[in-house]
Amino acid sequence: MTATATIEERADEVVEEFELFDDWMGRYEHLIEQGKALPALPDAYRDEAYKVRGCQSQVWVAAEPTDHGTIQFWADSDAIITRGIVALLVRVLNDQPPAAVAGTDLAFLDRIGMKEHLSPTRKNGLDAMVRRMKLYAEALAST
Amino acid sequence: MTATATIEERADEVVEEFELFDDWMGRYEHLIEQGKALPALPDAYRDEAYKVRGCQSQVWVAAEPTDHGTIQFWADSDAIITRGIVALLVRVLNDQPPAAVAGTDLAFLDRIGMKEHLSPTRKNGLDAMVRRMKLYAEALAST
Amino acid sequence: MQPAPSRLATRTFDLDEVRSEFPVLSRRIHDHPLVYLDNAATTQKPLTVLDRIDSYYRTENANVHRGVHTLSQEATDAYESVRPVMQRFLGAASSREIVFTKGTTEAVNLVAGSLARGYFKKGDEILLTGMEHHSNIVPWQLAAEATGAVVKVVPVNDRGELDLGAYQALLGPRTRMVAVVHVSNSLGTINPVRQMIADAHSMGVPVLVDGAQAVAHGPVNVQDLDCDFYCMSAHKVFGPTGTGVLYAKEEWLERMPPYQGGGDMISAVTFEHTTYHEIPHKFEAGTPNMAGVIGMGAAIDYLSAFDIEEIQRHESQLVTHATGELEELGGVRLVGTAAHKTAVVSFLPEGLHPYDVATVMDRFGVAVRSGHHCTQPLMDQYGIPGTLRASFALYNSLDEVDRLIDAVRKARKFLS
Amino acid sequence: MQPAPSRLATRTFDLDEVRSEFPVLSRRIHDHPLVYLDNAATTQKPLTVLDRIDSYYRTENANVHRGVHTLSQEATDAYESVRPVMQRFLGAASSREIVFTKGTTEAVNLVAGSLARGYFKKGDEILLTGMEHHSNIVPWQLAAEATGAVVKVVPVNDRGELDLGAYQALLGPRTRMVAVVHVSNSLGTINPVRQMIADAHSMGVPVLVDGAQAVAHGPVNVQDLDCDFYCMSAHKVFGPTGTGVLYAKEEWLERMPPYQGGGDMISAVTFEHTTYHEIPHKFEAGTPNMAGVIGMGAAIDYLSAFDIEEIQRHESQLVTHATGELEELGGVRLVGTAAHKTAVVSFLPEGLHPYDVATVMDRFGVAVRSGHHCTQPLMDQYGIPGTLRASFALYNSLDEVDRLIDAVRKARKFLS
Ligand SMILES: Cc1ncc(COP(=O)(O)O)c(C=O)c1O
Ligand SMILES: Cc1ncc(COP(=O)(O)O)c(C=O)c1O
Repeated sequence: MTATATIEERADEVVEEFELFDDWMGRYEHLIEQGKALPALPDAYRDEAYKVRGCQSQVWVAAEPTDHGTIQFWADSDAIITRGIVALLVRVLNDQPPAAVAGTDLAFLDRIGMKEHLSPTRKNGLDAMVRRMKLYAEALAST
Repeated sequence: MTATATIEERADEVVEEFELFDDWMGRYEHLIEQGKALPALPDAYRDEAYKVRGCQSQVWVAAEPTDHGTIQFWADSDAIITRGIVALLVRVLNDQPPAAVAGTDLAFLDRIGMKEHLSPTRKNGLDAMVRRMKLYAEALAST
Repeated sequence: MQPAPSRLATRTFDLDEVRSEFPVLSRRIHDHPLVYLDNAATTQKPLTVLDRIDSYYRTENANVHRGVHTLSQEATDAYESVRPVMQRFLGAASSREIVFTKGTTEAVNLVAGSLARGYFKKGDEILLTGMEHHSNIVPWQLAAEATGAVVKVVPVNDRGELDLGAYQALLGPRTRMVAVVHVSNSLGTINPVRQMIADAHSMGVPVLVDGAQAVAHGPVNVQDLDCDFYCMSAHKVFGPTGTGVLYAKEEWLERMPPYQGGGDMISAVTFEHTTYHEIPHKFEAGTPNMAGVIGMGAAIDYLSAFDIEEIQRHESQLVTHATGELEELGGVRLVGTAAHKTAVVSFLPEGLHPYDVATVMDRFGVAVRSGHHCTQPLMDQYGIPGTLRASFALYNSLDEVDRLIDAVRKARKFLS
Repeated sequence: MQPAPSRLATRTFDLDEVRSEFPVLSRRIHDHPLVYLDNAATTQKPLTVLDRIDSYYRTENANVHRGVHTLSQEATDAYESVRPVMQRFLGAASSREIVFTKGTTEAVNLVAGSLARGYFKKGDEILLTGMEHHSNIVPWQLAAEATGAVVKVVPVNDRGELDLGAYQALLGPRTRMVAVVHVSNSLGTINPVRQMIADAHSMGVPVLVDGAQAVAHGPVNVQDLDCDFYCMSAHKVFGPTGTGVLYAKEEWLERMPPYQGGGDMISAVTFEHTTYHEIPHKFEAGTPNMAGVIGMGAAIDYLSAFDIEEIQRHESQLVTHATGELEELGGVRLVGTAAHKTAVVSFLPEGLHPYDVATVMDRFGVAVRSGHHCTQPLMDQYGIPGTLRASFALYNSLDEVDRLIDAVRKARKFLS
């Protein structure tokens, strides 16, 4: 993962990785691995204010502007599949310009067969997390 | 119509009359004729207190105890088919002992193909009228 | 700016073909083919709707919104996919503005009930019209009773049109809500709701439009109308029973307190404090009518395949023919002769009672509605016990109108 | 006096035959045959129900209660004939005590909403239990908010049983209502509602029983229980979505003000004064879910054909087998181990999250529910994010329980 790659480039990278697996087991294992590699959420963010409550699993998400004009995301989840998706989102959206984050469509999750986890009706907090990420980005983009 | 006949006898008489007709037109014509022959509702009873309000048609019904221990019914309706049924009911139930009125099932209307008019869901006031007739009868039977 | 068209015509209107798609139309009643002219009460359902309901239950049925398993996801997707369908059909700005309800009645109750929790104050005025359906009267009476608000009524003239001057005069500083029927179910009058909404808005007053009778007969665009609330029932637009839509502007839904409480409408519950889900789910408590909503989607797809103007032309032919023939008969009072009207013909042969006439017409297989059509105040005003109402839908034919007229003629002969 | 039995067994229970009557059971999910164990969320529908709905729309559909024409009469008869069916099914004294609603949630809201209009006063206490479904919590919170009443909660012990001593202690002079779930949806606990009702009545307090999870799994007799209100959903007892029943004692229905206003629930409307229809119609505003109610009747007929005790024996085999196998697996926490319980097994493999487990189990075709099951307060008490819940219905088999256990084993292996 190259820090300078665009969202699309990173998303393509993710898709290529997942294409190596030809069954759901491999894909989910890889997803869970991604979750394990997710940088730990700073303790200050493990707080109600950063929590998105879902029926099914909880998600925490926080954002910081970097000094080179991009956004640094922090996130976590209590369910490991959800954390895997969280990790993919962070991997793809981290350190990107706010406008790019605000405008992205995250279609790559569809291409790796994980789109359904993003559905609001899954109530795993992921869709609300994405909305928060975009809100942070919009706020930063407009300043 | 013999004053001393029982409810069942009078009902059978009605059924026999209607059996003379082999189409609905004849039966309905005869029904409407019955309505025309219904004794006029005394003016004192053409009043809100004696009215049963239906979506479809209105019915008035009143009762008086006779000096020989039976009930005299008065009734009317603004729709002529409803009035026909009203007339049949009065004809069968008039001048009968309260207990007999309270306990009758009016199945004869089924035998002449007019049962559906008595359905509460017809909202023509007839079902409520029958309930009132029985209430009057029960009140008199228990005294 | 003209909003994008909400319907896409892909089918040419062919009456015989359309009729063949509605199984009930081949029924016989008292040895006559059924002539179903009670469409304002409820419409019949095309095969596509029946098939959709059936296939939902056969292959997809599961509870929505909560499950991780495939069946629940599929059911949720099928259910939620109807929201954008209804959004497009009504021309709403967002699918978040589409609340699924039991029907029009519940939609009005939802708004009136929710606004009774804090919005209406003692002395506030709720403005209705003299041609409202009971479903757009009683909920407001209940809300008024609960809050001390009062109900005011815009008068209707003898042709069955609203008195717009009186309306404007009644709109005052105490007016807090206008509720008006888009198309009258007993008269067919199309009310000038666009103008009425503009008038109300100029006084800062929100408007609820009862669209129960409108949606099957002409294009509706809530953004264009600029109404705050719009209510409809699926069963009156070729869809299943037990479902409908409340459209409400997002700002209203955000602002209104929930109406019913239960599963699916909350985000977190403790015994001390409950936080509600986002709109529109905040207003959808409990397991929804999944099959109903999905069937409603199929009904809207069915209708939207036609050019609505073609349907309007067809229905207006039916109305014109029926009206002309009834006038021809003589001795028939037409009730509701507004300049703008839709697929309803309400009438009463002089000296006869609607109950008697409808009973005899049924013997000839002709199904019309008789009675006050849940608009009792209007019948009281006209001094009649009710009317006979023939109400048309896209599948009715000119032949059926002839059968209607014939049945009226025969009933009158029989009853006189 | 023992009330007459509400069900008549005419069919021997044959699992294969029963399974063949539920089309959805032959679905495949991710290349495995579906194992549907989410019956507490919603049940599947037998062919007789699907056929009844279909034939209603194909041959009888019309609006009920208002029409004189044959179709409307037939629809009304079909619709109203379900009232005595539900009366017998629930053991009510009269069909006037059967109100058709959207489902359990609406039934509870109807009671809470109506009683908020005059019955509850500031400081009154509404007694719930710690294992209520959100649908039996939030409506009471809304009523409390509107009236100044307060909600009190009967505690639940670690096995998932109510603390009856605490219940009796909580019943006090300010208690105005007890609302309790008959069978818990997240734990399967069968609550001692008969005793609780007797206790409440001895203090003059009415009781509402949420029977959503009870009716598919055992005989219910409201007269025998002597409850004041009983609520159920058709979709949880093999019937269609969007309909259910509120049973209420006649005296309560007479006394309660209407909940929603509209067509069909009024007897006379003027703008000054509206008089309501007789019970139960006073509580059924608007066009009802005709197809839904008629389908519910078919569902109850379907279920009533069996000896309910045979079904109970079958389901209890499933529960015993599942529980035993889960204990055998080791490292699985069973949530809800009440002495009296019905067809629900709630569990959580230690160290795993229910969302993850359910997601992987779905890959093996096994549909269980994960999450807090709309009983968040209970999960908070147990300090868990939720559980996995396998809930059974009469069509589930011991083989399917084996597939459940196998999927749990595989999911655990995969996730650890
Ligand atoms: C115990 C219990 N009560 C109430 C409900 C609410 O039922 P419905 O969603 O059908 O209104 C449910 C089911 O969701 C339940 O399990
Ligand atoms: C104008 C109008 N408003 C409201 C309603 C109520 O609709 P529903 O009974 O489907 O709730 C109807 C139909 O009955 C209607 O015609």
